[in-house]
Amino acid sequence: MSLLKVERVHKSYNGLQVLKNVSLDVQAGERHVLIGPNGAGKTTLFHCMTGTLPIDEGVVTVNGRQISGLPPYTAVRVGMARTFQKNNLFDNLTVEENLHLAIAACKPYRFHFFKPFYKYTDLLEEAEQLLKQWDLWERRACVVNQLSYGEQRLLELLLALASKPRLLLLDEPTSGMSPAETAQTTRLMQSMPRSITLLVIEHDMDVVFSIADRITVLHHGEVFLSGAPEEIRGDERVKEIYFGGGAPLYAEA
Amino acid sequence: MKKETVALHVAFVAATMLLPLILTSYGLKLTSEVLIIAMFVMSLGLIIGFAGLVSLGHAAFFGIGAYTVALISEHVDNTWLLLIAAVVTAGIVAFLSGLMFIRSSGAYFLMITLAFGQMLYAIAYKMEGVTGGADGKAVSESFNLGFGAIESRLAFYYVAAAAFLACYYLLRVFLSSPLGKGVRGIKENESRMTALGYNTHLYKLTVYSLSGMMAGFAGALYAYFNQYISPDLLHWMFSGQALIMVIVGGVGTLLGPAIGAGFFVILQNYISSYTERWPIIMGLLFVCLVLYGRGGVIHLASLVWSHLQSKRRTGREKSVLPKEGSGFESLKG
Amino acid sequence: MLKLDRVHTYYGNSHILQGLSFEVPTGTCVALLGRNGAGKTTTIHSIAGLTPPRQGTIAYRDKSISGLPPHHIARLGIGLVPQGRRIFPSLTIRENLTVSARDSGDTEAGRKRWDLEAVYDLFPILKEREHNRGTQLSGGQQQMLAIGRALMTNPRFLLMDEPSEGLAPVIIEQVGEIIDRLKKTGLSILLVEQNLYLACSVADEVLVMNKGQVVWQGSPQELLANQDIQHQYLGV
Amino acid sequence: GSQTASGGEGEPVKIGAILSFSGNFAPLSESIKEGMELYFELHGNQIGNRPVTIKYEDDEANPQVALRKYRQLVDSEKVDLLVGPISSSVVYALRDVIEKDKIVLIDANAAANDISWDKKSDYIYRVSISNWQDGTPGAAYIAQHVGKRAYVLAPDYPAGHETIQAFKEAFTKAGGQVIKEAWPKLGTNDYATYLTEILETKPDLVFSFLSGTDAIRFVQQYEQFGLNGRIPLTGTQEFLDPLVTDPAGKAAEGIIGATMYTASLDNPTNKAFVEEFTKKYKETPNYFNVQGYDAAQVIAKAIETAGSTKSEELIKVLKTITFSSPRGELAMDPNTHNLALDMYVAKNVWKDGKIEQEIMGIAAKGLKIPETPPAASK
Amino acid sequence: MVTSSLLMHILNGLAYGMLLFMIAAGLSIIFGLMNVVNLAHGAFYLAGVYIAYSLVARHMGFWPSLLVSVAVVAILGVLVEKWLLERVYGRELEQVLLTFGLSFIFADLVEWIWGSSPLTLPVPEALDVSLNVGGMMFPAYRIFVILVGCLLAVLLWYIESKTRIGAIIRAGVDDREMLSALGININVVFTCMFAVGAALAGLSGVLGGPIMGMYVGIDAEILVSSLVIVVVGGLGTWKGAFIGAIVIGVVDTLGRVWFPSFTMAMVFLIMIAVLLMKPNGLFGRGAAA
Ligand SMILES: Nc1ncnc2c1ncn2[C@@H]1O[C@H](COP(=O)(O)OP(=O)(O)OP(=O)(O)O)[C@@H](O)[C@H]1O
Ligand SMILES: Nc1ncnc2c1ncn2[C@@H]1O[C@H](COP(=O)(O)OP(=O)(O)OP(=O)(O)O)[C@@H](O)[C@H]1O
Ligand SMILES: [Mg+2]
Ligand SMILES: [Mg+2]
Repeated sequence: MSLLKVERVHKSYNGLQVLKNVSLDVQAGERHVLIGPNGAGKTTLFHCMTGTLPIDEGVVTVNGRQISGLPPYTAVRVGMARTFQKNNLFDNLTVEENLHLAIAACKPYRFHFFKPFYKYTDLLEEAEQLLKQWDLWERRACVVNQLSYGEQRLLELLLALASKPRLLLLDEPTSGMSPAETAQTTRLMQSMPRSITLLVIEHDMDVVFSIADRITVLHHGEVFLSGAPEEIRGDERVKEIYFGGGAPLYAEA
Repeated sequence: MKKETVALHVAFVAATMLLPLILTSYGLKLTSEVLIIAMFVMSLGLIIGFAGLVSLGHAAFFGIGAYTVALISEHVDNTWLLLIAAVVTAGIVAFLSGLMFIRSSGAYFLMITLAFGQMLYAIAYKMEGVTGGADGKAVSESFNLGFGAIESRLAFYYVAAAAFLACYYLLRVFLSSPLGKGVRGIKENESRMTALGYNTHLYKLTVYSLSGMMAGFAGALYAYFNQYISPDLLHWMFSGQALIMVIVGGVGTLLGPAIGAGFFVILQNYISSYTERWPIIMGLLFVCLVLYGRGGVIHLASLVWSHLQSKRRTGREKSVLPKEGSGFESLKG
Repeated sequence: MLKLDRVHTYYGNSHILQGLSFEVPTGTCVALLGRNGAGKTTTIHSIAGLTPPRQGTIAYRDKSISGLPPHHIARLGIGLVPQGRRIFPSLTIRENLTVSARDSGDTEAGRKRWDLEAVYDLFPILKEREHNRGTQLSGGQQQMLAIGRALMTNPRFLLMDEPSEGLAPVIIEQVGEIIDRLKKTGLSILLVEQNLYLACSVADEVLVMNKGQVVWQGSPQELLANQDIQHQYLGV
Repeated sequence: GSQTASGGEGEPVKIGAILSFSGNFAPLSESIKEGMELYFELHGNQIGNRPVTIKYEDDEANPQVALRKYRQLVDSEKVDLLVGPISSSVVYALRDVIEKDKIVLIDANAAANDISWDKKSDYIYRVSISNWQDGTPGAAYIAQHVGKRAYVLAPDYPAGHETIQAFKEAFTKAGGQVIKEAWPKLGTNDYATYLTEILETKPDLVFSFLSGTDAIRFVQQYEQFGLNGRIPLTGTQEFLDPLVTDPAGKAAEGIIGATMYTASLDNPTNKAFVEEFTKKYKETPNYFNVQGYDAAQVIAKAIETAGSTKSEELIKVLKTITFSSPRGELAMDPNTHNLALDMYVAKNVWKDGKIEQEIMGIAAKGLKIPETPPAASK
Repeated sequence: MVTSSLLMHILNGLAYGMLLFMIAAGLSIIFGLMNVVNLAHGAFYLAGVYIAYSLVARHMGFWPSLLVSVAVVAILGVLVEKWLLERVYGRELEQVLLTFGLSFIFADLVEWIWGSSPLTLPVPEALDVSLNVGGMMFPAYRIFVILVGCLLAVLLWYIESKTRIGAIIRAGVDDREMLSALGININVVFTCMFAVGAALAGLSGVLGGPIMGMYVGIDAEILVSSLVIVVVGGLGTWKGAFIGAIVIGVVDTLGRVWFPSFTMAMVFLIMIAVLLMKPNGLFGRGAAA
């Protein structure tokens, strides 16, 4: 059953056509990776799926519910969560406060205004668990703008995980992470239960090939190719536009 | 809550309640006025410091509260009803204007709220038949919550003090609640809040309306207190003063704006009766506050505090500035 | 070309660089590796004058530059490709490139002069979109812009903080080639990278940092051969 | 005041002055202060045998601030009586508390009519002019000597409306006709629209009530647009006062109107006043100076006559007080608590590089504000 | 209405708009471009006109007085920027308090030195004539102000599009640190531009004085109308301030004729209407994504 369905989406930025007739099907439980040259429109597609940007034409449905045209926070209501390519954090809050906000977003009590935050113990516990799991527990009281870039990237990922989504959209989660953190993140993605569906944009081929069930290549705003990892790896045209033919910089996993 | 915190709160409330013991009759009156204005400034501090909505038209809601009492008291004399009417009217106007304006931000929000306030000012000024026009209107209704009319200064002081404390603790609870935290998150990074699944518009609208209601409440009390209202209560100059009080007290704190109100009103009152050159002195004070106190009395206090602390701890290097908003607020939860 | 001698840098009270010393010889590329939070960016910022070190000296062409204001340091010929791109959002792409453009003071033979045309040649997409705002580019395109912007100052020494971040593999290759080419024109480069393979393919020497100190130093081949170091400090 | 059991020999008389020292009204306030100080200085800073202290407070022309300052003066400083505000809204704001506290206020400027009518108080006495008295007296002369079809212009605020209303009534009665009214907002800085309109409507004359900077700008722009000399400009006494004519300069030449005071008035009190004033302040007195001077004079005289500073004693005296002002011999009208004023027709003339007022006749003698609002004006 | 008089009203509106533009030009640099909330704009205006007044009163002649006074205000601008503002870049609310305090100090100093009575700066003699425009008289001085307004527009356009200064300042507002790491002495650039903005305020004081008059209190009026214009036009573009001023000048002027009972709120009505339709002003750049 397809969880996320993108049908014939068009998007242009005042005149510049960025997405042309993009259709995409992501099955529940699938690990789907989106690759493509810089500027192919991957991030834009994410924006369109989550409602961050309105789409010109086309339909996006999650689990049969249309979410295109609705405000972006509704995407979270249907179980979608995303990260940003460019860090988009609460720079002046601490790591912990960042997480609290993210976790509370999906709690029924997010509108309550009569009980102090710290009395919602479930929330505090969830945050603690996540922080410990990701080695950020010691940094919990650190204000975000004092974190190193890589640490911020990690937090970016945690904010998306915090809402316990069914469908997780990750925009270059490992960029800016050191190999160690990259490996950790990769392991996390591999070990996630299949109840969580992943759609990932990634330029690190090690990561791509170690998680992907299916890969879609976007080029000039169009779906260039979509298929199993082996198919993509072997494709000459993809090599030309994306992988590059020269020296094999990448050790293949 | 920690023990010391509880003690602090008890001391705070007790101090407010015992203040009349050391005040002269005039001091009592002035302090009551300061408390009412502090409530208003606190409501502005709420949207500025916690939601990032810098308004230059907040006096509109204060004025609406005051005018509601003044106008309706000609027909109704139940104080409860009048207060509720004032709060509700201010809240409704805040909600509706918020619906229109909240998508603007920064300087644009500042100016559109200024314009809105000025429109209301113009209305109050021009509709002489209803509002008394530029000459204002006397309010003859006395304050009566059902335990007899409150006429004495002392009694009214307690009304103002109780109202102030109630507002303060209400906001404290609000700010530490999930809703309040959400509002602060929006100030920090609205786009991320949206992506996390918050309906940021609704949050902003809620806090804006709440703030308008509180301003309206303060305005209603002010009408009782002063027994006279005039369009000046709606004018942007008053909004501007309130804005300055918020900054003077300390943006991003709850008590800061209230302290700013007291600081501003009392200081200006006394300096201006000693010298005609009071604007220079006030101006210099503001400049110094920015240069040495990060713009707020409360921030200044926290700087001094952390300085003292770090002196005690030897071997420590220069102290880091406290981050905005988490400054000295010993009453913080 | 550049020499750091027992450099200590702090953020407020936190001691980040703890006596860092290394050297970048003229015309070479030195790669700086390390885990997140190791202090790589802080090193770069200390050299560029953004977080001046509290102790130790940084010498550039045998003159101390520690304590100079950033713009002064930059004018000595040190260019910066910052981490996270830091494109100026309210400038167009063209303005982003030209805002700080200048000729290097000297005209050594063989040094390529970078101007708009040269940068546009390198990254044609920038020319296509030159009147768009900087932030209207995709992430990878912004990285290209950041590299172009640094080149436009015609530096003799280039600080690159994770230049390959967010770039597609083909472009990373291209960046590798660019670095090679820059080296050939006599430029020296301090390269911070997470991409071990890119770093090893272009660097003449590799430094591994941990907790504000250099913990390992050697040639790329040595590093690739040394699984221990890779594992211990890079987590590979 | 009523609260202090005052009256003791040698104990100072404390006067509280609520004026607007910051903002547009500052020059008026300074002028009133100058006048008061001159009077007390000339009288040994004493009333009877008691020294006088005056406490000045700045109300910023804001009624809310004024109330705060009022409380400070009355509760904390315990002043014996008050000298009153510049702005009408302030006098309205103070009126009820004054009634309650039973403290005397000598109104030295605020001109609102209603303070003599519905809002009349036993404790408030005006030594300046009311809007009605300002608008009325010139009308007859203008209708007879200047022209019948008038374009009137005044700022859109209560004083403007009250003054123009009074003028209109008197003017129509004298056979004139107002062909157009213009109500620019208070503080308009560009009158071009109205000047163009005047050129278009071609009235016989323009009658205007404007004060302070509005008046200066209007007069100057009137000249810049070439109207001066083409269409006669007339107005209230504001146009005939050095506060406006000095800065406006030659542009003010030729303006005609009725005024209660000019420095050239020929009476002994004025001669002495002008001499002393010029000696002390090195400039020609304006009518605000006279208001201040007279406020001081009325206070002194009332306290001396009553032999006390008790409000109840004072008001008995104040109701019918008479005194010789630089404006002539004046008497309080007990029915309105407002003076009966002699009004003069005057014209701005250019003399020795300066505008001076030339008196051309008497517009009204002993002009009192009516006891109740004239039928049309409410 | 007769067409000729409609034309006349529009001319009045244009002239008024250009006067407003002249007054707001300095703020459009300091606030619009440099993002400094400068509530002392009116104070610089005040300083300009009062200094010029004193010089003219000492028979210095209008034009030399103008130059001297503008220079003095520029120096004042440098001092304010170097000593005070430099420490609060990027912190708007502290700027508000700082410049508010400054405006208090300046205004009160002016009152202290020159007294509170309104004064006037005479129209320079050569321009003190009325021209006949279609049968109506129009002051030559206003035509001069229109020309100055146009010149200023050209100057701003030049700064914006022909020099790197505009770009440098915008970049400096975005990310000071980064810009200085690219070799630009951002402090000097900001100081200079602030001085230029202050000088323009002073200039508008001297040139606006003969029309607007001079008194303590006009600083607040100047400040508000300048803010309105810069915001209605949209922050950060000279075009915005220019068109914004003309729109406000013309609509306000015509409004006095057609809707006389709305004169009090006219400007604010325009502002609300514009900002509801275009939340970033007429020509404002959208919030940086
Ligand atoms: N706000 C914008 N306005 C105009 N054009 C834009 C905007 N954002 C992106 N673009 C353009 O749209 C195209 C697609 O951008 P997008 O960010 O989706 O690319 P991407 O596939 O995510 O690339 P990358 O791998 O470099 O992140 C690019 O050519 C980019 O320049
Ligand atoms: N502004 C700051 N204030 C306080 N501490 C900071 C600040 N910036 C960075 N740090 C701390 O300094 C340490 C080193 O950071 P730095 O940015 O140099 O790391 P890095 O090696 O570049 O890491 P990354 O690979 O993640 O970019 C980190 O622990 C970080 O938390
Ligand atoms: Mg992208
Ligand atoms: Mg880094």
